[in-house]
Amino acid sequence: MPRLTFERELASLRESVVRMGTVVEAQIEASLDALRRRDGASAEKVRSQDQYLNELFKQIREQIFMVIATQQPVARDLRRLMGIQYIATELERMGDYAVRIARMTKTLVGLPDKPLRAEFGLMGDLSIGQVHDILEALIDENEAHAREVAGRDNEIDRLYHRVFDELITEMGTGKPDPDGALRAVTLLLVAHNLERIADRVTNVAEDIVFLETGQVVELG
Amino acid sequence: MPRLTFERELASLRESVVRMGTVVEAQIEASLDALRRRDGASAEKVRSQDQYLNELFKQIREQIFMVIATQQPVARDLRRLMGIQYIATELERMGDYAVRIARMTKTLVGLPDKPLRAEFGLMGDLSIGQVHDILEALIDENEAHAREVAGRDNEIDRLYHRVFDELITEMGTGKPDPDGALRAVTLLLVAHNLERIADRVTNVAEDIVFLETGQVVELG
Amino acid sequence: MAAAVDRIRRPASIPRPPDRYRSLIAVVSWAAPAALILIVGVLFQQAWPSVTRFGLGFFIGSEWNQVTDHFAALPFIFGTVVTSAIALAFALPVGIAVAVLLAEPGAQGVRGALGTGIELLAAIPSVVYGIWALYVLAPWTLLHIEIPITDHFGSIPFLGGIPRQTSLFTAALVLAVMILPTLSAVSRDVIRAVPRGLRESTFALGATWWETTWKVVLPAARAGLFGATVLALGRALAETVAVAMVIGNRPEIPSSIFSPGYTLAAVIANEFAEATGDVYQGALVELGLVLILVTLTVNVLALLLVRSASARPAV
Amino acid sequence: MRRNLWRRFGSTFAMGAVYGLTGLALVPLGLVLWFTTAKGLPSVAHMEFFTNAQRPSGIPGGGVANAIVGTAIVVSLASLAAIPIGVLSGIYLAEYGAGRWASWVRLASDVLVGAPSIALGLFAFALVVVPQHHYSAIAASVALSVLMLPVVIRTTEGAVGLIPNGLRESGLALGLPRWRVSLQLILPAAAPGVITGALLAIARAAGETAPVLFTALGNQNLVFDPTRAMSTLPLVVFRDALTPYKDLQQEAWGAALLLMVMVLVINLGSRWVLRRQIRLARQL
Amino acid sequence: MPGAAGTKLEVDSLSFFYGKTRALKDVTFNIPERRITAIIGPSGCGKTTLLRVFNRMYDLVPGARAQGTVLMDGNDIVTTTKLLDLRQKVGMVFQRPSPFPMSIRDNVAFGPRLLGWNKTRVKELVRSSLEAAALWDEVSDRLDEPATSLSGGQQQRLVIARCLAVSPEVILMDEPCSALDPVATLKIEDLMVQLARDYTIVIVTHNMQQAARVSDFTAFMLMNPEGRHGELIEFAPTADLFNAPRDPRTEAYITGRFG
Amino acid sequence: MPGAAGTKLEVDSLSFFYGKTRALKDVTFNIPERRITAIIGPSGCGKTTLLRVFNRMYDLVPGARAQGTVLMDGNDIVTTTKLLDLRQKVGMVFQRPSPFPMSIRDNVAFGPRLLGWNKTRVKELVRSSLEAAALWDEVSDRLDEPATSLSGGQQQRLVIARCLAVSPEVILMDEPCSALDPVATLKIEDLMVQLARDYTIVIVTHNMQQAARVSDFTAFMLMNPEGRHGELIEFAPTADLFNAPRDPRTEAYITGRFG
Ligand SMILES: Nc1ncnc2c1ncn2[C@@H]1O[C@H](COP(=O)(O)OP(=O)(O)OP(=O)(O)O)[C@@H](O)[C@H]1O
Ligand SMILES: Nc1ncnc2c1ncn2[C@@H]1O[C@H](COP(=O)(O)OP(=O)(O)OP(=O)(O)O)[C@@H](O)[C@H]1O
Ligand SMILES: [Mg+2]
Ligand SMILES: [Mg+2]
Ligand SMILES: O=P([O-])([O-])[O-]
Repeated sequence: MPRLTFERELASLRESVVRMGTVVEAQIEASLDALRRRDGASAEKVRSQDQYLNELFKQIREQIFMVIATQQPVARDLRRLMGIQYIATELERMGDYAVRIARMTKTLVGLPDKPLRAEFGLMGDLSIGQVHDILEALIDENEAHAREVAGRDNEIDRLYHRVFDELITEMGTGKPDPDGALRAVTLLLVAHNLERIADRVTNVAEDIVFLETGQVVELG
Repeated sequence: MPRLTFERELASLRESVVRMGTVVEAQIEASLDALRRRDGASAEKVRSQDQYLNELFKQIREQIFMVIATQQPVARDLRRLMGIQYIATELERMGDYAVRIARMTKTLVGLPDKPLRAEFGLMGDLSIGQVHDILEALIDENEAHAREVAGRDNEIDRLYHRVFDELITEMGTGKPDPDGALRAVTLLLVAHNLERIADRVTNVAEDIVFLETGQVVELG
Repeated sequence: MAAAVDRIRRPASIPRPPDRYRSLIAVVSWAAPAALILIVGVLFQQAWPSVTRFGLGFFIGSEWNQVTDHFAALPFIFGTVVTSAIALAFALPVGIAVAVLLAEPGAQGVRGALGTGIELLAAIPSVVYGIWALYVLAPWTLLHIEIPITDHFGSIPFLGGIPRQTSLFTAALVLAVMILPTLSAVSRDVIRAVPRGLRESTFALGATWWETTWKVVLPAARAGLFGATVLALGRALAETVAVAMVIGNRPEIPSSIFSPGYTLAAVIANEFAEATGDVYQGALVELGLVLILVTLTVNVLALLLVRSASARPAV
Repeated sequence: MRRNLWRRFGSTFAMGAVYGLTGLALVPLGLVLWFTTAKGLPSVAHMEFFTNAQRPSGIPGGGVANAIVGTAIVVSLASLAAIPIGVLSGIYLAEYGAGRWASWVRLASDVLVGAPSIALGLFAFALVVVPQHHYSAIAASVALSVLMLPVVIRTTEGAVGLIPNGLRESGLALGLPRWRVSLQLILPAAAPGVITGALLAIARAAGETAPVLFTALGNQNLVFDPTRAMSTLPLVVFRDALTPYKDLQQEAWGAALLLMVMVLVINLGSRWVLRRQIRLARQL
Repeated sequence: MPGAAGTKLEVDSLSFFYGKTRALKDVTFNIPERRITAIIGPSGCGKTTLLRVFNRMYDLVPGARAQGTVLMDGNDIVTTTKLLDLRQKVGMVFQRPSPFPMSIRDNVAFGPRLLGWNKTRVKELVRSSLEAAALWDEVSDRLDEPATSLSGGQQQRLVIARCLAVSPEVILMDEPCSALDPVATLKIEDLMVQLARDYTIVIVTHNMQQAARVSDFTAFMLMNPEGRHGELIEFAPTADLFNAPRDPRTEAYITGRFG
Repeated sequence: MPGAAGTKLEVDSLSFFYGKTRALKDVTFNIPERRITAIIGPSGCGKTTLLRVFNRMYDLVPGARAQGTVLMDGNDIVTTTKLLDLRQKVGMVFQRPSPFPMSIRDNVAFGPRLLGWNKTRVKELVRSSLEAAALWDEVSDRLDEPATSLSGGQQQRLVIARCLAVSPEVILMDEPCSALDPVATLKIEDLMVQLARDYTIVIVTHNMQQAARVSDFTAFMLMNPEGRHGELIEFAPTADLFNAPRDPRTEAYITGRFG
């Protein structure tokens, strides 16, 4: 059983980063759910939950720092550590998107109700699915799976552009209606953030490839 | 002259990260300039320049990785390395914002010309100034200066909210005009990205504090 | 391909420039073995008349008669062996005790002086021991040891008879003193060679000083201590003048250790200069030959023991 | 706890016994030093003791000048042969001492150290005295040089061996030839140890009786010619001590004191030199 | 992991003298129970000296003397006269593995036998100690072979087993890995981490990174350039000491920027 | 920094035997000029043996013999009979500093003097070598003190200066820091980095991290468990070897996961 301490620390770090991933997934889900249900309280909860995510991120950073300082890892060991740090950075950023979606939701709650476009549901499901699957790839250390997940980026991109065009058109042709404009812009930002989440997933996939093989790839 | 190799590597890393900072600053400036001058080619140049920034970022990451693997730094040395990595991550993100502003600019170039709001100039100057000053704080290893720069965040926030409200109002009250809507949304996104740049500066300031003192602070 | 063929053809031994310096000093170093062989050879040659004349009977008979030219070695062998054995019996416990003390780490101050003193014992020429033993030790021994013992334990074999100043016992005592430095110095080195960690870790387990010494240190040094003993025995067998001065010089097998006797070396020292005739001289040289062969054997044995003790893997 | 008490008591007791035995070992040293000094001083107090040759019993004014000179000549001659050969052999053992031949040399010199000195006398007698038909200082020197040889060899080997191998390899790694490294680098570094060895060998040779008994034989007169019979200090002690004459016995005590003092001075001196060598070697 | 733990050894104003030269001055800190405490510092700063106070090994050095107090469970180590008890409670492992010249079994049984424990108990102890030292699997079928037939790393673990056999509470280790190769070193380090569940471990090491790897707390010592005596510069949880040391001298030492 | 560099030593199918036992088998790699090449590997894998082929130091071991070629500037080291020239060109620094028992000045001047160089040149050399070895500032005012009065690290630098004085092209170092404390070690490491501007340096080290710190290229060796001979497992730029080694055995070794 070589390097007990290092393995212990690494295991705890992996656990933390997976926890981070799970929380991020839950946050995205919760924010979209709040959006669908127009539930300001839930949205607020997403915002406060983000603190926990930030905490976790800082902890991971610090723990990695400590492990490097005390365990002098090299090669694969170091890759695994740094890979975890890269991934944690991306997850933290994804968490920010969830918060922003939640913030948009709160803006929308203050506006008159209108049915949500179908694309949002689709985009939400797609991005949550991507986050979920990339976490699995991370847990299984499955490089091929990670590459596959990153490849699903296009579909979300397509949906985003459709939503964007439609919303702009809607705004441009509609009657003067400040609420409508705000609503459209807000929804546009929600879509924008969902698309960004997918971008981050691609980065995580790149990090997983690095962590497992040491290769620096471009999956974007 | 202790640890020649380490000092040499560290110096080269600092140089790289400062170069990154300078490029980011130039990118933001160039993108805003393109926006002001409605210059699609310049905007395109910002996009292509970003590749260089990404390269630089990857190089820094790799070099840090190598230095950790071969020099087993601890304490201050390790903080300086990791601090540089954290900062490089933020700079890379700032670079992304510049690219997005450039992309918006290209959208705007395709739309009828209209005078730009004064706030954009102000926000641009402010954020470029912040980026510039935080780089100086980094070069001088001046923690106090970094804290001061982070404090300037509010002004930009204020401007952003003003721009946001005004644009929404304009859209809501205007006549049906798809171009106008697209233009307003695009400008809104530009403002959004400028505000985000300032957020990143705050993070860099936090990283500088960490790098110099080892304290993890919250300047947001 | 060409390189591979080339490599196979290359001679197995690599050319090295000649080392003339080495050859020169190698030749010089033959001196010691040559001397040894020469000694044995020359003695053999000198002893030849006696060897051919008496054959193996030389070692069984006990007659030593210049008049009849009849010579046999048993009394001398007896005297040599008995004095050496008694000397060893006296010296052994003292020698080991000294060695244990000297080997204690941090042998500064008093212990350092003790060590120097013991080593000086070895430096004093044997003839000085001889004169001291003859005029100081022998009279005292007679009065305070030999007479009381014969008075009380006279009935025990080898302890009876009429005690004399010059006797096997006195010779053995001098020998004991003379071999003590060898014994303690070699033993000390052997004990010192016991790794410090062994001692310290025994203490660290909560063992007392004696437990450490007796159960770990001395057993660890066992082979070397045995070697030291044998080496000391070799010295005792070979000692000449000090013994010649106090043993009484009587060529017979005595019935008591308090009676005079003779040793191989002593008889040569005393009689060789006056020995006339090939056979008489030859017999004396043959005694020398016996002596040298015995001491050589003992020494080689001892060396092997001491050497293997110090060459043992560091424990 | 009671058990520990017993263990401690036993240990203290054993320690006491060990000290006691060691004290006992020093008794003979004290006695020899004391008696030799006490009995020898009266002789040494006269200047003639050092300037005159021996005289027969009953004639006053006898000294041991002849024996002092004889000892000096015999030992010098022996050193002349034994020290160079011994030093070179010692260097050989230390520097090339891995092979089988070297181990024979080593064994031979170890065995020679233990060879009975009387046998060396016999050897020199047969080798020198018999062909020449007369006793001589040279014959004694031959015996003594054989006696000194192993001492010089082994101390030289020890001293050179103390010099860390790194020194030798460093010299060679500079591109210096082997003989230069050996004679100009290693030997100077080992000099104190080598000198110690030579001194000890001299002291030992000077104190030996048996090898000179029927080689130098003894001579009452002061002679300087090494081809003639000579006396040495140990011979004086041996011969005079066994005479029944008080004045000769007194002379023997005096010679014994002289011999002892000389040997002890050399020994203590060489110990000092050796200590320096060890300290030096440790720094290397 | 560092954290709340009782104090096993309370070192208070400890000074140490070799004859007239002072080796330690005013060392004060607390060694926590069931944790690994590492003592690091440049050569000659008194690490070994400090360690040897804890089991009074310095008694073997003539003229050595300690001043101040070191309390173990409330009893002063510096002044106690119950050395045998103390050394039984405070085991020690040295730089070079030092198996006794006897069989593997006898090595481990040596201590318990001296203490007069009965045979069945000794037999059990041999097994349990070897198991605790992570050596049982490797030697169980050759307990009667001489201990010297083991490899360096195994010997060091044997020595640890031997020391466990007399049920110590504290184990002192003076550069226990410096004579071992990296593989054996890692095994010993892992063993230390395991042993720290039941024992208080104090380890002196030249190798900072080893201290960083295994210890929960680290004491950094330095030779005072004026007084020429060793001092304690900083004592802190290992992670803190290696991430952000409080004293600039500690920082200089651990980043290799001395002199 | 690694990068384009000429080859100084071309090792081709080198095998090595101590009598009948094989210590190295088929070692093939090129040592670049004016770079630091480190040889790492577990104890007994033949690092020292390999190093000693380069200046034929193995000639001192009876029965030792090499097979294959080692070309230095086109000349085969293995078969040359010009040993003195070779050793002058290929300097060596050993594990324990070995100052000659003479003054600091004489230590450095020893080689040049015996090689018969003239006085003024020797005098200049003493200074320039000591400067190159980063020792001049520390000893310039006490050149006539005995070399043994220097500290361990200074002694090691003196030895390096001594070796520079005979103008070598290659400097071999066999665990040059293993007898030194961390501070002295760092100084020597820095010195190596500086020397690599002018000299080809080959260093054997037990300490992987040292190899990682100072070297440009690293050779990893291992004992073949069947043949019981040393083999070269991987030779690569140091950064590559420590970031992403190609051979799993290298990875296992550098991450300490052996056995
Ligand atoms: N037996 C002794 N007699 C006199 N002084 C000693 C003795 N042992 C150690 N010293 C001195 O005490 C000081 C501290 O020594 P100590 O062995 O404790 O240092 P250390 O930190 O363990 O060094 P290292 O890392 O080299 O083992 C040193 O200056 C040393 O010279
Ligand atoms: N003089 C010798 N005679 C016989 N075998 C030897 C000799 N020197 C070394 N060997 C053997 O050759 C092999 C390689 O030894 P070498 O000293 O080169 O290893 P190393 O890698 O330098 O080890 P270390 O890290 O312990 O110094 C080992 O198995 C060793 O036992
Ligand atoms: Mg120590
Ligand atoms: Mg080696
Ligand atoms: O040492 P001896 O002269 O008695 O042989």
